[in-house]
Amino acid sequence: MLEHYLRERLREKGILLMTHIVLGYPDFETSMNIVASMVAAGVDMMELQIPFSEPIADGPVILHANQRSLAAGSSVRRCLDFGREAAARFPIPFLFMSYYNILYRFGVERFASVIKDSGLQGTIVPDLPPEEGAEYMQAMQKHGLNPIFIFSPASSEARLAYVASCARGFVYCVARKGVTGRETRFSDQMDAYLARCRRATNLPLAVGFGVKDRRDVDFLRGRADIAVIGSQTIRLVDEHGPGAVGDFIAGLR
Amino acid sequence: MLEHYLRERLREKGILLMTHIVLGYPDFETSMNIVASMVAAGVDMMELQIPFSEPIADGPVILHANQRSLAAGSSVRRCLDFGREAAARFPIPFLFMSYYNILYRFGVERFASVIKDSGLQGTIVPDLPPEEGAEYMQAMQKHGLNPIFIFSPASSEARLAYVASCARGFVYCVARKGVTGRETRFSDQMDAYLARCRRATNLPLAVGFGVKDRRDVDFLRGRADIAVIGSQTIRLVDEHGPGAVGDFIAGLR
Amino acid sequence: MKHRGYYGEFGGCYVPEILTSTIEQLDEAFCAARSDPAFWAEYVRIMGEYSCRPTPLTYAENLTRHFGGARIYIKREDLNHTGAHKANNVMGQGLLVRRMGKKRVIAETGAGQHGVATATMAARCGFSCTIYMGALDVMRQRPNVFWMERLGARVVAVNEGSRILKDAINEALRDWVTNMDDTHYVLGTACGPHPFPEMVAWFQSIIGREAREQIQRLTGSLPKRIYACVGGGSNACGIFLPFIDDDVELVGVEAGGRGVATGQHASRLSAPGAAVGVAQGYKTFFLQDGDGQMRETHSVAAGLDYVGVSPILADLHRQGRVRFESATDTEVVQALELTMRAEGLIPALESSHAFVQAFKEAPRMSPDESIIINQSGRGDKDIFTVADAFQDPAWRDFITDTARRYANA
Amino acid sequence: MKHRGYYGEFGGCYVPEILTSTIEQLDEAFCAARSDPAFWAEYVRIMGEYSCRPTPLTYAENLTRHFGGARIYIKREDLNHTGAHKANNVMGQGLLVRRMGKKRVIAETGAGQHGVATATMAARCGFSCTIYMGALDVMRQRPNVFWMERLGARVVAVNEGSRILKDAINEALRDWVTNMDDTHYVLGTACGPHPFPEMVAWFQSIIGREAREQIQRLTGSLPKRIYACVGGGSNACGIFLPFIDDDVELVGVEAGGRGVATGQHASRLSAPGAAVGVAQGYKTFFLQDGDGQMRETHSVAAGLDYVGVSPILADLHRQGRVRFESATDTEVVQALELTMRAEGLIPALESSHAFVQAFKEAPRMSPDESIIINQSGRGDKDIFTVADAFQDPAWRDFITDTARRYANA
Ligand SMILES: Cc1ncc(COP(=O)(O)O)c(C=O)c1O
Ligand SMILES: Cc1ncc(COP(=O)(O)O)c(C=O)c1O
Repeated sequence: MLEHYLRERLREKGILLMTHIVLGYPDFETSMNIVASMVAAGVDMMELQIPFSEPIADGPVILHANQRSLAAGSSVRRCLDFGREAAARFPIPFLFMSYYNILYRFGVERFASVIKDSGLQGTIVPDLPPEEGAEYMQAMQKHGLNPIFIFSPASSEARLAYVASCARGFVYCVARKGVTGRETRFSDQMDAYLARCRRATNLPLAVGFGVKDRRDVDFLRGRADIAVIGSQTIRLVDEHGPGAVGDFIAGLR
Repeated sequence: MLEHYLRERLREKGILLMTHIVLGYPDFETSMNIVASMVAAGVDMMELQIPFSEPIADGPVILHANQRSLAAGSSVRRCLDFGREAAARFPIPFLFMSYYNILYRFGVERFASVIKDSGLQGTIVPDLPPEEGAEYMQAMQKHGLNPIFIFSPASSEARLAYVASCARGFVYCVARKGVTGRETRFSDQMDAYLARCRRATNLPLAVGFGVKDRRDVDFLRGRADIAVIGSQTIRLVDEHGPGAVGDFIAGLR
Repeated sequence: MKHRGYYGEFGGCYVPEILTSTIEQLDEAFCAARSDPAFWAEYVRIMGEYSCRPTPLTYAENLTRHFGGARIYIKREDLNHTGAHKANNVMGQGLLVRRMGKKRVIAETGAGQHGVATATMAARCGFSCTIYMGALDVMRQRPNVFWMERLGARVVAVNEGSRILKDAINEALRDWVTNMDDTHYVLGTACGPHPFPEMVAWFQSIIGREAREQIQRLTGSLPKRIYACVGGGSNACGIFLPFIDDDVELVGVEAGGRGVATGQHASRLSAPGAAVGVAQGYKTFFLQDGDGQMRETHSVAAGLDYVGVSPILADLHRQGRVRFESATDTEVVQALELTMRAEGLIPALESSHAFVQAFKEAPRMSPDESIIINQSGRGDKDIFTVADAFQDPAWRDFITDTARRYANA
Repeated sequence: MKHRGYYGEFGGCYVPEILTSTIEQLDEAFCAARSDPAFWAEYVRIMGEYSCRPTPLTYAENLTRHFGGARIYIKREDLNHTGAHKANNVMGQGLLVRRMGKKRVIAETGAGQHGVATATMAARCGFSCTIYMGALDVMRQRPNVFWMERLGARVVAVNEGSRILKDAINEALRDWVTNMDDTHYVLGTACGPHPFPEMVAWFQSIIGREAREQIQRLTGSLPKRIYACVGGGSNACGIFLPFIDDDVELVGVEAGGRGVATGQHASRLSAPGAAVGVAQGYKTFFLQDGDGQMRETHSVAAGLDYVGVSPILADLHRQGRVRFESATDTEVVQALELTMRAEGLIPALESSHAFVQAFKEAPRMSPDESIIINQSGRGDKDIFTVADAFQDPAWRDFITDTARRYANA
């Protein structure tokens, strides 16, 4: 079980790292190399984004990666195969991340069944609030998968409690308003927010949106359980090639 | 008296010729040469047009002559001087033709006084119907000048009678609708119109608008008293120079 | 014709003899229509069902706050079908044309608004239509030319004279004297020979009649002042005349162009350059030289770029009943900019002249007083002129790219 | 939120968690406004005083005669301030923004009409304003971009995705999730997450409420059919919904583009290419591939060039209550041409889609029956597109000369 795995790992490390890549960007072979480097550098968990043409929650970096991957011809089928292969080759948990339409078109139940069968642990669907997710949650539950839900700084206590009641595995706390990839100020305000998150659930807390270097990770240590590195690794690959990823990850903690 | 002069001349010739020039087009010297050739060729009377910037009753040929004359700097004063010189040099009657604003700005009474003094016989003002012409008619009468009014094919019998009652010297019958310079069909219809004009007044009748060659003049012989040649001589000067005017006029009758 | 349309010493009917009977027929049709209450009712109905009359009187809350003086109300002639008050006159004359049984209409146009309105009326009424437009105006109001042609009108660019509004009027008159049997000349402003000034002012008086009722409903009283731009004078007559017997100050704003001192303007009543004269069929103040030749005029607004002015207004000027002011091109663009940003309204460059003067005076008035500005039209048509005035680089790039695309096509 | 805005299986509220409270606040403000009769009265008053509501219902006598069938009536949303029905929605949301105390608005726009309307509302209400517009639409609707900027809005050309309407919506959503505290997203059509479809349709229902009263007053009975073009579906919802319980056939017309067989179109309900999906915050029929990726769409009308469609209409489609048809680019230009010449009306290219289908059906109907076409906007904004469609040589010359003048300046 994902939650159990995370707690075990947390006992060894002060904070865990989850990284994010867009499948098929710049191509599937490179994607697999990046996964390999990340795992080798000690990443604890990975989000594999199945590209979507309308990624409303993503900022320019991930948005372009989505578009480039699609333009290069990546398909949902190819992404699922990639997930299966990654889960088979590497010893860390993998999650799919995508927008709801990808699951919906594929068939939500079928999607859950396929990823379970492929050895993945769950999914993050940023445009699917729990209210709209009855079918999704049922399918995830049936297949023993983790529907990762999201806390936001704008959520009321009641809302945090409601989202927490639907969450499994861990909760993804977005660090701030806005889309992925922009700067985040990890400050006192964040402290109060994370304390509210902590009060709302016993599940491990992942924090994402704008985490980009060791200082950010250090800030999160003790306040959250998982630091999520998204756009920053894509930028790194864009600028310095996939080879740079290993050192970067290794230096974060 | 103009009417008397015309009747005298008519006794000798079957039909009289009146020609029209735009003063200062292409320049005043040429204008005077054209007058000389016309008189030499036997023209019986001449209209000297003082150019105006808004000649609404004139078609393209005369319109452009107006504009070019003004552009070359001709003034009302210069035109009046020209009339004085022409009247002094040549033994035929001269009329000024212009639009009412020229007279109005100059002062109608003063205008009449000046042209009388210069030896001209009257004026044609195509945008001044008798209803608007009280001051004008009074000034003309005072100075023994002829206000030439206009009959049109659209005028009712009552209208012809009213216009006739204001007319002195002769009446100018426009041959058709439209502005100067376009083709006119001298046909049976014209016959009826001229007969109506004849019934409306005892004054000599001049016919203008579109008279351009001997055939047209022949048609008018017996039906009217004066054939008016306007745009056609300007065209001739434009195409063949002022020298061509004499032969053209001589060949009309 | 019982009377010849004099307003004091101004007006009259100075037309070539050939037009006499046509004008008489028009005058008769007009008089009959005016004395028939059913005609006005039919006119109001059509303006309600085809255009959107009554047009609103909009309270300009932000401008009022900005200037901190009089309460500013804007009469929204820009909302008329085809985008200006010109629609009123044109639909009214269209009804008369039907009564007279004619089948063809002609018109002059400066800003192109009257041309578009006439072409529209002709399409709707099934008349054939020719529009005369100075070649210079064809250039500066190209979008309107495009729509006139699409509406089925023939647009003739007039290359005579100064190639602007007055020259278009001359050409239209030349057409009319040729084709008056089946053709009506839809004159676009309260100028020209009688009965045009009276007739156009009558149709346009729908503006003032509405505004009078609206301002009383909204404020409980009459306005202190009313501002209207003055080209030929039709929108000004339209909003002024229904207030003529009231204690309301009426302010006409003419085109000050590059400044009246430069001579490049079209201010006939608010500046000393003009003199009484007779042209284009009527007597009024014209910008002319000592010989009586018409002068060149200039305005950023094609629709105000005219040498003459309504004889009705010339008379009201002489009586002191209407005050005349002028606004320069530069002031006009500034007033337009402010009005867009403050109220989300885009007055035509013509109309913006009225805004300039109102903006000068409003601050010195009391918040208890209200004023009305007549927004005679909308500024969409002016996009090429306004883009140039703002020196908009994106617009230039767009035009350049479009031209390149055409070149490669 | 009591309910999440489902119409049958369509609609919902699929937004990132960060927006949840913002949307809840909006929903509350909307519900409060809707249950407060004073709010609607205030809305109607503003639309009467700032725009020109009620807009007329014009009897198209010439088109009726031309087709010899049903009596054709045209609802004149083109006469709204800013030139389209978009003004209704925007002024309504502006009132809500005031209630919520926000100071900034953002919007997407396709044809630019919604952008101009929003920029106008923002100027009038004193909000700061950013408009997102696909880079392709920025090119084809340049005049509207120009006016948005002059009205004080920042226009952001979106170079993502297909660079059209849907991409502008994505960018607007990205802005919103960043700035929702002080910013309201003025969605321009009856799409997007709940409560937008319901709210936009409610504001736009002013069209149908007026039309229902007008047609009964003019003809004594209800129309047989009503035609509206369908981009996102707001003008269609606006005119259809007040007739939903009546025996009136409702016909939505989508963009057929180069023909639905070519794949280059935006027909989501009238052609088999679309499937149910979830994007841009709601569930409806989208033009998408088997994986759920949105397809490229095409229409000569920027405002119809959209992958999704109102969930309200998707449901009415499934119920069989509204019939959907499509019109090709070519048919649209022909219908536009005919309408200009016959009635002097210039429908927007979007609106012309509704005319196409009405023209196909009117001849087969009886003169006892009447139909209403919703003329959602005016075509002035389309001058560059229409000039190209007509291959107008004078327009090309004019653009080329203007470009040359810019080059030499
Ligand atoms: C919008 C607008 N306002 C004003 C005018 C000036 O005409 P008038 O003085 O007759 O109202 C025009 C003329 O074209 C116009 O288009
Ligand atoms: C004039 C006009 N009509 C129709 C539409 C399509 O939108 P909707 O389907 O929401 O009415 C637009 C969109 O921009 C438009 O500008």
